[in-house]
Amino acid sequence: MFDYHALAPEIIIGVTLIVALMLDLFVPEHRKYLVGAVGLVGLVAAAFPLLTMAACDKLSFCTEAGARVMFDGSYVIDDFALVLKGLFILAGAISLLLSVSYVESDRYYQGEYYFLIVASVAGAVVMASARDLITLFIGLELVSGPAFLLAGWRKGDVRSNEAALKFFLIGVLSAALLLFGMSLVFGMTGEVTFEGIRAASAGLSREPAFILGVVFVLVGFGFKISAVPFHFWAPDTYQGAPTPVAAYLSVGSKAAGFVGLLTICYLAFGEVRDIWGPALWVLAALSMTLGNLTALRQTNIVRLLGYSSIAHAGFILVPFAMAAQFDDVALEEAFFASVTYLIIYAFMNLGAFGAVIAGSEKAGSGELDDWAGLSRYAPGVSVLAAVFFFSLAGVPPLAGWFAKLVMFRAVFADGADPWAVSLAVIAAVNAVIALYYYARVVKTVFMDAPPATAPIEEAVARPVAAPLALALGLTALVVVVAGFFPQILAFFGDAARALALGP
Amino acid sequence: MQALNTVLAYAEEAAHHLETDPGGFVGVMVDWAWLIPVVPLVLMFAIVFFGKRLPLKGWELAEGSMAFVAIYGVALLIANWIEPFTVEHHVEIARIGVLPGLGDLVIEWGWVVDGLSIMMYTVVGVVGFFVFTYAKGYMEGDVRFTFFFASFTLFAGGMLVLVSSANMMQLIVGWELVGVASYLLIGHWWEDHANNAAAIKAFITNKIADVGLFVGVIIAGITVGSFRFTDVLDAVEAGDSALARVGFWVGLAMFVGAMGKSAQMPFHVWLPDAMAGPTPVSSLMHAATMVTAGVYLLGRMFPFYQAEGFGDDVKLWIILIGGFTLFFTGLLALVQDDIKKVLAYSTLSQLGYMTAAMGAGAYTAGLFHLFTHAFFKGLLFLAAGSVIHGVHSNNMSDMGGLRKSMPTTYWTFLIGSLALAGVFPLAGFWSKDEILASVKADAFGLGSAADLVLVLAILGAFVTAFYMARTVYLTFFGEYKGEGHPHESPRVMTYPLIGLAVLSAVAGWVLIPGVSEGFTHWLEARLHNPLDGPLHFESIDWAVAGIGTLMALLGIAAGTRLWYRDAPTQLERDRFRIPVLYPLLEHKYYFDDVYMNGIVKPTAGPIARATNWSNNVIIDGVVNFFGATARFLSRYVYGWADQRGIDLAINAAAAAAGETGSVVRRVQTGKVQQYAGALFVGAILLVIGFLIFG
Amino acid sequence: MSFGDWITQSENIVFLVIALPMVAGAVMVVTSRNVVHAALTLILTLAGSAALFLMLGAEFVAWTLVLVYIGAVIVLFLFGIMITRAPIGRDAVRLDHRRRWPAALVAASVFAVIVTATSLAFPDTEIAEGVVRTDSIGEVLFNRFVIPFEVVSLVLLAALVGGIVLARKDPE
Amino acid sequence: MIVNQFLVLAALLFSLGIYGVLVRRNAVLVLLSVELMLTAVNINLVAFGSMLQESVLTGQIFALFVITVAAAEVGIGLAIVVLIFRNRSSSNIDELDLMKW
Amino acid sequence: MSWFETGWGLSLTVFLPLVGAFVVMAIPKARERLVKSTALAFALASFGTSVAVTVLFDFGGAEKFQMGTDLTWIPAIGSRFHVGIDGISLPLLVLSTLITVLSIVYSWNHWPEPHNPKAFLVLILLLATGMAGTFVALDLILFFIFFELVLLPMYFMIGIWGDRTMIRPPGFKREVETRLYAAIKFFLFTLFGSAFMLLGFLALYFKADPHTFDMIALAEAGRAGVFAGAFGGWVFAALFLGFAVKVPMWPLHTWLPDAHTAAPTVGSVLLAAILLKLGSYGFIRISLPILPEQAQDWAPVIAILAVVAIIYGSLACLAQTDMKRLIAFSSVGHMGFVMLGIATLTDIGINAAVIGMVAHGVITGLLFFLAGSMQHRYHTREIARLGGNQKLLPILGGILAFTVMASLGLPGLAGFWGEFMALLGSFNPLEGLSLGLFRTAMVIGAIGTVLTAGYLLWMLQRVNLGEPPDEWTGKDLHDADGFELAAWSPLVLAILAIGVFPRIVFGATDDAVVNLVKSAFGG
Repeated sequence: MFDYHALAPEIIIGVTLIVALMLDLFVPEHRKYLVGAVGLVGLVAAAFPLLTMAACDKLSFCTEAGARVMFDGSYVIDDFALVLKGLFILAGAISLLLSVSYVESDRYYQGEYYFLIVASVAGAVVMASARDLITLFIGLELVSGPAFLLAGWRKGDVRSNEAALKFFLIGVLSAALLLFGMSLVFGMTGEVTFEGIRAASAGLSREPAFILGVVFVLVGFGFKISAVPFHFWAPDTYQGAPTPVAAYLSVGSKAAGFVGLLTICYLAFGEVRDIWGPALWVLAALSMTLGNLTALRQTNIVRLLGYSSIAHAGFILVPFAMAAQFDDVALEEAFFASVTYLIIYAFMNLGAFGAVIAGSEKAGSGELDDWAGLSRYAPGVSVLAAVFFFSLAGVPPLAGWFAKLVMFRAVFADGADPWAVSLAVIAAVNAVIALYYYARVVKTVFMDAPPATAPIEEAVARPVAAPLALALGLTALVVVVAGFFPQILAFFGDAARALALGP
Repeated sequence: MQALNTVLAYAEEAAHHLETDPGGFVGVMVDWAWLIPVVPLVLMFAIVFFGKRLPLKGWELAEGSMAFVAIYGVALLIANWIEPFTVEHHVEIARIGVLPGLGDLVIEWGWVVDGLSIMMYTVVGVVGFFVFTYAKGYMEGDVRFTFFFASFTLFAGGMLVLVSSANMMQLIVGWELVGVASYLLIGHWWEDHANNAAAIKAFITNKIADVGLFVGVIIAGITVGSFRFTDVLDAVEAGDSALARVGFWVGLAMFVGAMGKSAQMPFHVWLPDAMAGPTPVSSLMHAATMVTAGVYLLGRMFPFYQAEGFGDDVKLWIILIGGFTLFFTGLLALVQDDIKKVLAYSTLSQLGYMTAAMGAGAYTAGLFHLFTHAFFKGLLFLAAGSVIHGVHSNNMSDMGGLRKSMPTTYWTFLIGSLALAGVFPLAGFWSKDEILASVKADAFGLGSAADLVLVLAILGAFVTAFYMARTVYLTFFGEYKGEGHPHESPRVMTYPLIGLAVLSAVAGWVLIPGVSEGFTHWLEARLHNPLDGPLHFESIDWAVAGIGTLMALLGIAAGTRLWYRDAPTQLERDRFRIPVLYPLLEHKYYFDDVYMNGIVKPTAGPIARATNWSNNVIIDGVVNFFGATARFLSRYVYGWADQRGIDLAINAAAAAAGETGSVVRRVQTGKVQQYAGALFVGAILLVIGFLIFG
Repeated sequence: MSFGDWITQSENIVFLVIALPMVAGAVMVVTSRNVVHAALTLILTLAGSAALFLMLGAEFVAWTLVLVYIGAVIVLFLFGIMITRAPIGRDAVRLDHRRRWPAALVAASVFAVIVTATSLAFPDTEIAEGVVRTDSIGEVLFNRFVIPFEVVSLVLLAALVGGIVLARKDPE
Repeated sequence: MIVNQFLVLAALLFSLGIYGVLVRRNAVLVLLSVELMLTAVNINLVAFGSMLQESVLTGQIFALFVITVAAAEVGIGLAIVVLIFRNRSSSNIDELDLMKW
Repeated sequence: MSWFETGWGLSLTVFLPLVGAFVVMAIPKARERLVKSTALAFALASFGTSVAVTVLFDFGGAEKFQMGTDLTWIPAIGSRFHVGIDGISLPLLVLSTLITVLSIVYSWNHWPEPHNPKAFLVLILLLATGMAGTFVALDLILFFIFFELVLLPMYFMIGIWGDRTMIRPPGFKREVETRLYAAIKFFLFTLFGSAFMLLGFLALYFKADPHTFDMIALAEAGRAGVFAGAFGGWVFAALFLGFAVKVPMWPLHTWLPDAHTAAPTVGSVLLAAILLKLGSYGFIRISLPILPEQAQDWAPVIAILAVVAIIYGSLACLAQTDMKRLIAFSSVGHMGFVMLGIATLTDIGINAAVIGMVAHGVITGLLFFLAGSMQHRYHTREIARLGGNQKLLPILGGILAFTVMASLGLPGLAGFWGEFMALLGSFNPLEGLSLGLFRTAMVIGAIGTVLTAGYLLWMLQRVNLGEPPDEWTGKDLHDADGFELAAWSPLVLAILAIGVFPRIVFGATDDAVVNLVKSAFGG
């Protein structure tokens, strides 16, 4: 009954974890990067089964093509799952690349560090296929648990501890809310599988207890994707945690949250869109506006990216928000939009964090003022930073514009009713506000004179570490090329869209 | 290669032939008449680019172009005299859209060869030729000798474009080209900002009037569906109702344009200032040719103004404005000390004559005066320039007694003055007489207005003679009052004087009613529906001629009475001090005294000064006021509306966003338990929201 | 059904007997001025819930609860308390915030909302008796829920590894 | 024996937990309150399970998973608390506001 | 040459500069000469292809889109790589490629601080692609991309090489460098507008059946009345916001003076010559054909704003003390004439708009070149401090005078046709539009020409004429050098050629415009 081909990625990653842990015991301190390498190899290896499954109908050894349903439908590998697993693995891999030079620069428990990152990725990979509440919840915990710990990884730094505690407490509380909500949903429908819930939930959309359950579930994920007002932990945590971890949180773990939200909303709660639609409308509007406005006055770049990621969560939520009114076609559009946005966002945000890591190494600080005139002594990093920041701002011809476009497109997908238009206008205004603070960073880097204290000699002397450079190059390439040929990313969103209407 | 084909191969020449189409050599000349404006324009560029390298600094090119025009013009003149003809050519330049019901709107280059245009070719060519020759000497050693002739040639080209144009668009092109040339030449000595101010004043004043021209052309063109004069006039002839509906506005607007170029009140203020330019410029542009463009336009559109129900309501305006201009500006000439200013005001007054004639329906007379005036006024300016050249001053108070030291200049100037004053048998006599006669005849039946203008015109004749006499005496008689030793100008300057003097003498004979009427014939050939009522006269109207001559003689006499004395007291006498006249009055007729105190003094004194004052204060004041207002307005608009208003709003919005940002930030207290509280509160609020609104 | 009918059912009396101490314990946990007491009274609540599970026939869950929590977690807590030298005095000031009322308000409103919702949904839905046999739990757990089961093991492993790293004292 | 009585009990515990989380300053106490909330969830799950007979197993297994995860959370949480205490020699979470705004 | 006429010609014209940008990036900074010549080579190649396109263009059928292609681009959202040119876009395309070449030629040895030619040229080339692309795009999304592509390079150009004097903008607490303020202001304004423009595009896409971004198909739908009613009104408003900011129309113009003043010479030239045209071109190419009904509703508004811009711009110019800023404000007025022409919705008016765009591009571009060169020599733009330029730098002064004459709409030079025909068109606008309003607009516009002449001649007098102030006497101010003349003479020639023989532009536009108006408004 086991379809090992389907489970191959999870199994490979699991094995990788064990191997990494074992290896960590034997490699000397200055070779710890080997553990990371193992993790990287494992992740890459785990990506291959995805490809074979995707191309199954063209492969000889491959038996059953199409979606693979297991355990009474509680675990499914369909195109959506494939795409998202791929995304998670990629995000994890890039996060590893970002980490190497960072964790080597100070006394870290490198082996365990890599181990935890890969473990968290494993959780996300599981979530992509989870089709019942329990699996989803456990996957979520596997994503979060290691993340809690990683946030505090800079043990000596009080900020890091604080980041960890805040992240942990809010995480646990939202988990409790999520569970309570799940329990209510379970009680109302008597089902834990999404199919079952969907079937049983028709007509429950006016049932207070069910609404309560759904909303609590939404809140649980709202924490994960750091949507206002469940976002407070994010900036503090990003700022305090090791920057690569922050990168992983803002992409991997956030994406995991969105996967959970997508599946549970469109599959489990597909019949009660009029509950989560409006609720998410509110969250989207709040997240975009507050995220951007607060970002305006930030002086620490990582923290600024934290708020920007909150705003982006809002943008990704916009297509959800209109789902209540949508017919099937429009629903697919919305689903496609969210997934595509998620993919593009992953690349550009990882790139942005990479640029921040490299830039902070050059400028010796993550404070915006210390970055002044960075382009004078670190042109490459500066250009990359500009590319990623403007991509985040959604300025053509960088990939970000397409994300914004599909988002707006989804809003209008089913005619332009007042709610849709108003949300679109809010989003448009926010896009402009966002441009301001992204441009502010670029302005500081390119147009201001470097401070007297700038460590120019060291910066010029020390080149960017190879893995970091690799990660930056990769993401930058994708961001630029996808800017001109968005189809290369839109393709995946397209592949995933079928899930919108349930299995 | 469609590109080049379509863009360059436009050569569908639409030749629009009217009554007669000459064949043979004349025909060839007519078909190549487009060279007349083109040659000067091309040579202008040649002068700009290569002028400095040429032995004569580009003057030869300029002079050559004028010679070409003069010869071509005269040849056409003779041919047309022998056998009148009228030909138009049109070349399509561009199609700019479709007018519903009227077809494509086409922009064309066209040249018309008929009596009117030929007359203008001749005037521009001949007078131009003399002036250019003269200028060679006058401008010798000037800093921008070459550039001067470039601009001068540009002017000639523009003027010829204007007069040769078969459609209104091209007319506008020429119109503005001469405007720019005038701007450049008035401000030729731009190191002195006064000259620049004068230049700008001229340009802007004209530009304001051009608004009228533009509007008129636009309305006419759109309504008729074509910019050709012939089409517009055909429409008039056909009684096109659409055109008739806008007829008055078209006529008025175009007349406003004409008022600008021909410096009619109240647009005349620019012309006196324009004397800041070199004298040859004043001579050719601000006396002989450019300023007559307005009159020319009225002539071109004459049938429109004469036709019932189209422009005929405008005639009243035209004749009245002409009448007032001719009289009051004439008075102004009496009190000028700057010799060029005198001539300038005289020009204004003569232009008033032409305009009034046009308003009175005296088509031939007006254009005839244009023709003769070109010669003698050109001559007068050149002669004045020669004087200035010798004396190094414009002021008559620095002159006097020059008739011995500058004989040629003196004699030519005298001839010019007499011609201007309208003394038999010089040119001015015939044309002015023609005008008086036609105004008296009142072909349009304007009644009392015509009578009023007739009176003004007759008084004007007196005033003209009066101030010319004054000028001659103050300049050439009495004692020399300036420094240095005045000397006659070189030949290159005196020969043109002589040439023009001859023309000033004989030019009038081309139209002697009952004797030689060639002039009338060329011009009438072009008119579609010859006027009912006398356009020209079989015989001289002796009454009018008599009165006119009498007035002229009176004026001269009065002038002689006052200023013919070679005494050092000449200047005082210029202030009309009685004592000098007193003995005369005592010894002779006492009514002289009455005459003086009653007429001359008030006329030449207070009234003129009042007019002068009103001119300088009120009208200039108005002009300056508008300038100042615009400046003030602009400062306000820019300073407040733009820099404060709009920007402030924008920046305020931005700042507001920032402020909100820094307020919103405060929510992020850093206290984890408050975050937790937000978590729960948010959740509960969502649920409650549903329980309430759901 | 009315409260009268409800209270007359024997098992409900048992329920009350179990539930009231639970609540009392819970109140102690969040109000006690003594950290250790708080930790110990939590045991009371947990034990009560275990008893309720037994009433509901969820034997395996009940005993797991007892083992895992009372056996392990609470001990862990006590260790934590010792390590962090949490104040074991009797001064609430340093244990609680001054602003209790907003918190109470939030908690109360959550309670109100939940209770209204559930009461509307299940006015008087009976719970049927019946005991679940452990082997059937095992069967389902290792067939249908094997993936979460494996994954949760990873969670524990990660928590273990990471927890050690963070909690251990670094050699200077 | 009706399901709602369990639900009400659970709600009560849950709310008390929330209260504790919000008012307690000591990190360990906050964790204890979290445990209360999770217990409430368990009661819910089991009660629902036995309410709808056919999926009684699902409910209980869910509860089992929750218990396990709760244990893991406690481990993580205490580790972090210990870490913080070691750096600041205090485990009062309201003193942690280095990062804000 | 069939491959050339089936899309390759246009694609090369558009993307050669982009390729050039990447090539230049690859060249090490040190090899400055190579960098320059490479950039110039690519720009010239692009210009050459555009000329070839012109030669192969079928002017007989100028109303049809030619040389185009229609390829799959983003199937996921139904957007295609659909390009083509007709008589309206052709002149603008050629203009944009030409200006690019001239900018590079001019920059050859005029480098604003900080030097760094490599980066500067890369930006110019990027701009070139954006500008040319906008004029050939026939797919809304494609159009949007190119439309926005110009933002980043211009932002950096202004922000890095811009004017460093300190100013205190209204509502600001402290002083900022002009370049920084201007750069972000330009960026925000434009992005704000285009965000709403994008919303409009999407609304159109979903309203059309079948959904499409294709301009031609949408135009047919618009003719069929698919976008009638309030919906269309909102969409038009959104598009209006996007285009009006770019034009710029009063009162959305305030970014323009700052941007033009702050930008380095070449930046100002490109801004004035091409970037402003993107907006007005958008109106002609998108708003009018796709939303004819709403265009007629909005025409009076546009006309009023245009007239306000004409008068307002001129008055503002009279108050300027800064030469470059004066020229910048003159753009407001001139674009006002363009918009007035468009507002008439007649073929005459739109012809006027197109030639007005071309003429303004050539003339104002040249003016900014000159202003830049003068600043390069005098190190100031203060009109008060300048004077006697004609005497100090005869050639430069002469060209300046010539250009000023062209700019004030002298007949026989390029500027005249746009102005005069805009007035001509507004005498009888499309039937249904208020005659009174438009004829008043005509008169006011005509008065505007007077004001224009006023401030330009006044500027000329203060800058060019008179005796040079003492501070310049004795300074060795070298007159226009070879590169400058090389960059300017084509523009001078263009001004003359278009002025004397407007057929150069009308020959291409007329059929296209007539067809556009007929199909959109049945005019």
